[in-house]
Amino acid sequence: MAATVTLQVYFRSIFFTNNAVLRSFQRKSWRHCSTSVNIYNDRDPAPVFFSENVQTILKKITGTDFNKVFRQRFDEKKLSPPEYKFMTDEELKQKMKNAERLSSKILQMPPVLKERQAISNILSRDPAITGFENCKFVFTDITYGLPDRKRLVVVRDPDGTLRQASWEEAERMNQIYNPRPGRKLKPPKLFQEEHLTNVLERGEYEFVLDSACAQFEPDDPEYLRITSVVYESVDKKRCYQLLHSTRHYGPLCFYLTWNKKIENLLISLLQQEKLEACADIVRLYQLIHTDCKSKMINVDPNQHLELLKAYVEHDSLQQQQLQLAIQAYQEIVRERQQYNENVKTAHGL
Amino acid sequence: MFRRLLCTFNTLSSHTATPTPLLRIIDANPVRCSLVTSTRLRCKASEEGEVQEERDPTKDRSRVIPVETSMKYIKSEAYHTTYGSDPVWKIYRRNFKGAFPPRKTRKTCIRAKMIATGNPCPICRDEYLVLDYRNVDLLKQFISEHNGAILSYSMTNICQRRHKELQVAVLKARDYGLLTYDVPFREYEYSEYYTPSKNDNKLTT
Amino acid sequence: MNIGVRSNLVALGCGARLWYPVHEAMVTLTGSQTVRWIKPRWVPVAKSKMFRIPERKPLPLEEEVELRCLYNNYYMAMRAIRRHLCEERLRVSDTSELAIKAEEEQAEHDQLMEHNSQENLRVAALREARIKKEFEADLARVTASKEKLAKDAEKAEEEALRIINETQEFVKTFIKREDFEKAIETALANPVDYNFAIDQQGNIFRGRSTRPEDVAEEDKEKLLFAVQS
Amino acid sequence: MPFPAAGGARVPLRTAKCIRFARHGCANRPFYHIVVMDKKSPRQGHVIEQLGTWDPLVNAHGEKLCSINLERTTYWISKGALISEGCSMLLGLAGLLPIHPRVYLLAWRNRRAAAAQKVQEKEDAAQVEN
Repeated sequence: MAATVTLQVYFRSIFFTNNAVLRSFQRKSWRHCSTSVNIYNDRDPAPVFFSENVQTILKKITGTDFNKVFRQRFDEKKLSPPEYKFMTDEELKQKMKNAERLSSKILQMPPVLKERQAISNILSRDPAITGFENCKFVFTDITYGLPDRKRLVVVRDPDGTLRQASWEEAERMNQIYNPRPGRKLKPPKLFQEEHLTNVLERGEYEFVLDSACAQFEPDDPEYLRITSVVYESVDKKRCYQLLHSTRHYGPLCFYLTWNKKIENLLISLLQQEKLEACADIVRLYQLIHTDCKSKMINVDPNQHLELLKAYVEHDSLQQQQLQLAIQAYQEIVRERQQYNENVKTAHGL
Repeated sequence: MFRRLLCTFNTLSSHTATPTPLLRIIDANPVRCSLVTSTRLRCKASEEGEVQEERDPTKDRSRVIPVETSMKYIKSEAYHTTYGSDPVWKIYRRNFKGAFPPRKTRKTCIRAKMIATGNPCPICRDEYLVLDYRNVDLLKQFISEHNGAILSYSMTNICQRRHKELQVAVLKARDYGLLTYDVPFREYEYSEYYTPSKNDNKLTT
Repeated sequence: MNIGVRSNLVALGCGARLWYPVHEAMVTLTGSQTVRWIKPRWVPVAKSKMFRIPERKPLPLEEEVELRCLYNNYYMAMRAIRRHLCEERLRVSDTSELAIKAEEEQAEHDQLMEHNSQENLRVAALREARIKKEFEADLARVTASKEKLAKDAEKAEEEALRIINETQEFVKTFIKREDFEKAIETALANPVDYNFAIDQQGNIFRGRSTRPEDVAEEDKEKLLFAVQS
Repeated sequence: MPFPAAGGARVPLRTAKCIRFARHGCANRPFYHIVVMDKKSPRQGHVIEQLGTWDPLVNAHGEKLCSINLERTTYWISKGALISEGCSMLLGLAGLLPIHPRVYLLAWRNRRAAAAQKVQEKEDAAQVEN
């Protein structure tokens, strides 16, 4: 055991030297762009996001690190003493299956949708009742068993027109008559500009995304703005690891691939030597942008590096960095193999 | 009946705009209060002047300490020497009669801008500890690190008024995002947001 | 403030207190605070107000006509709506998913009942078989016990007979009262000597005074275990 | 059968039932429950079922909030429950029923009063000038 540890340390030292070289090169081309906010308004992402193979890729990329998924939650719930049990193999297998199922429930990805259209559906006009009341009447249908989005909310304006309530009003009424935990009537100040920036500086990405999920509907323009700001700052700071094996990693990758910004993501994955994940992201890229050139060249899917190279030549926008990263990666692999051979020869095998 | 007479006399006198009422009802017993003579009142008014200076500075809490100084204080050396790395409420011994402490702590330690008790609660005793949503380091000491809940006053022994202030401050801090916690998990029902129509699947395979 | 309103003078210090409780008025020396008169519920209607009917405010004519027309339309619409909703409810009630669910439950209920009855039959058959078996077992047991009893009785009888015979023989040896003396004399005549001795070889020498040499070789009694070993 | 917000009162078959307001809230702060109950029972009597709520006071967004359980309301209307005037005005505004004539009347009167008010102001302004 000790031997392997020392080996790892040794590798890491080589590893860092290249890394440092690479990173210094990047800093020069650091774009000080303000976090540009682009919401999915050109093409509807929902069918793409919910399609079968995109979902499988995203789930595979998210990865299930049980320590992170089942970590201690700070939700003021009473703690229960840990339970230690002797288990047979079947029981253990059963428990692992349950944990698997529970983690897939916890890692359920928030849906990625287009911005919602405003509702302008007039039900009836009665100009004769203008003057009866100088305020609006909001009627909510509280029939049991209706999901929040399908609940009928109707507004009678002072000028007598009866119209269907807008999304904001409907959400407010739902919160009044059917409050959902974690949601507030007024959106928390966290989402205002200055507070959002200093929370993001502290790196509380998952907290911001979770509270955005709890507070807003997934197709709320406010929600889309906040999530894109968070994804941009994650991309800028390259700390994808924070969101890894949380429910937001899938939408993050989807957002980056949708807006063709996966260079940094690919580089950081390459540095962590997660070739499989890089290949998945490139495949995701090809699924989303069906018109991309690298799709034409038929590269056999399980050769990850070739797939990556194909992507780099054809579609990538910042090719030098990616090529550099690939070379660094290949160097490291070659050195490691070379090192192994030396060790083997040293041991006289 | 007699009591009413006195009570009206009191309100009448207040009309004539003397700063302190000439006659004050001291106790409910009608007989004794009639003995209150004006001489006693006169000396009371004169005393008012000196009492002002005698206020004990350590117990005086009339000054309003801004939050910034409190935050600076918490990072300062003085704070570190007094409390070390322990939370503020650690070294405090609550005194109560009998073996079991009363369920609730006292209502407040500060009455009329003065510390009104010999053993003020951990926050009231230190003038520069201000409970405010920006003062995150202080708030963090009152939050359990196991499940993020606010520690109850039975553990931190702070008075009820301070506990209420603490709760308000923590909620505001969470609202502003200064204190992070785990938001309740939101389960999505995908069918509500997207109904996969047949032709969509063909598009993306 | 019109004088008509009967003000509830709560003057200071005057003895006339009202016999019914009224709102506690804020009392100031300078004047009396008048309180609006509220007739308590339990006070009966005043005589002057007994037969008072509030007269209706006359509506302007065209407004009245308009209103009557509106109300007619409204009531007609309401009747139509009620009938429509009633039909809707009836129509829906037998096709609504409630009804379907009720039917399903009913069907399931019948199926369960039917299954239940079959189960009962099967169990009944099993029970019959079991009872028959038990009955036969009982019969066998009873006959066996009867035989055993009979055997026991015979045995007891034989036993009794045997005992009787024995006692009869034994009785014969009894000494009757009349030949009592004779018996005594015979007893005196030939005394029985129960003493005996044994020697290492296991020979028994009866009689208190017999000596081993007196007894001839052949009629020596031997002890049981001596014979065996 | 979705669980109705049953009030628990016995549902007598033959008596007339009424959909009306039951005043909750406190003094100077009315808050009404739209409720089905026996017509003769007192206003705060034992409720057969609650169909919704109505808050007469305007909130910060300049709205009066009202919630109605449409399914149960239509059920009770079809069962022949009477509707009080206030409720029918409210349901009229909600669009479930036609607009109640009293709404038209009040609107009309308010408009006339407003017009008279305007004329009055114009005259005062004129007087003030000369």
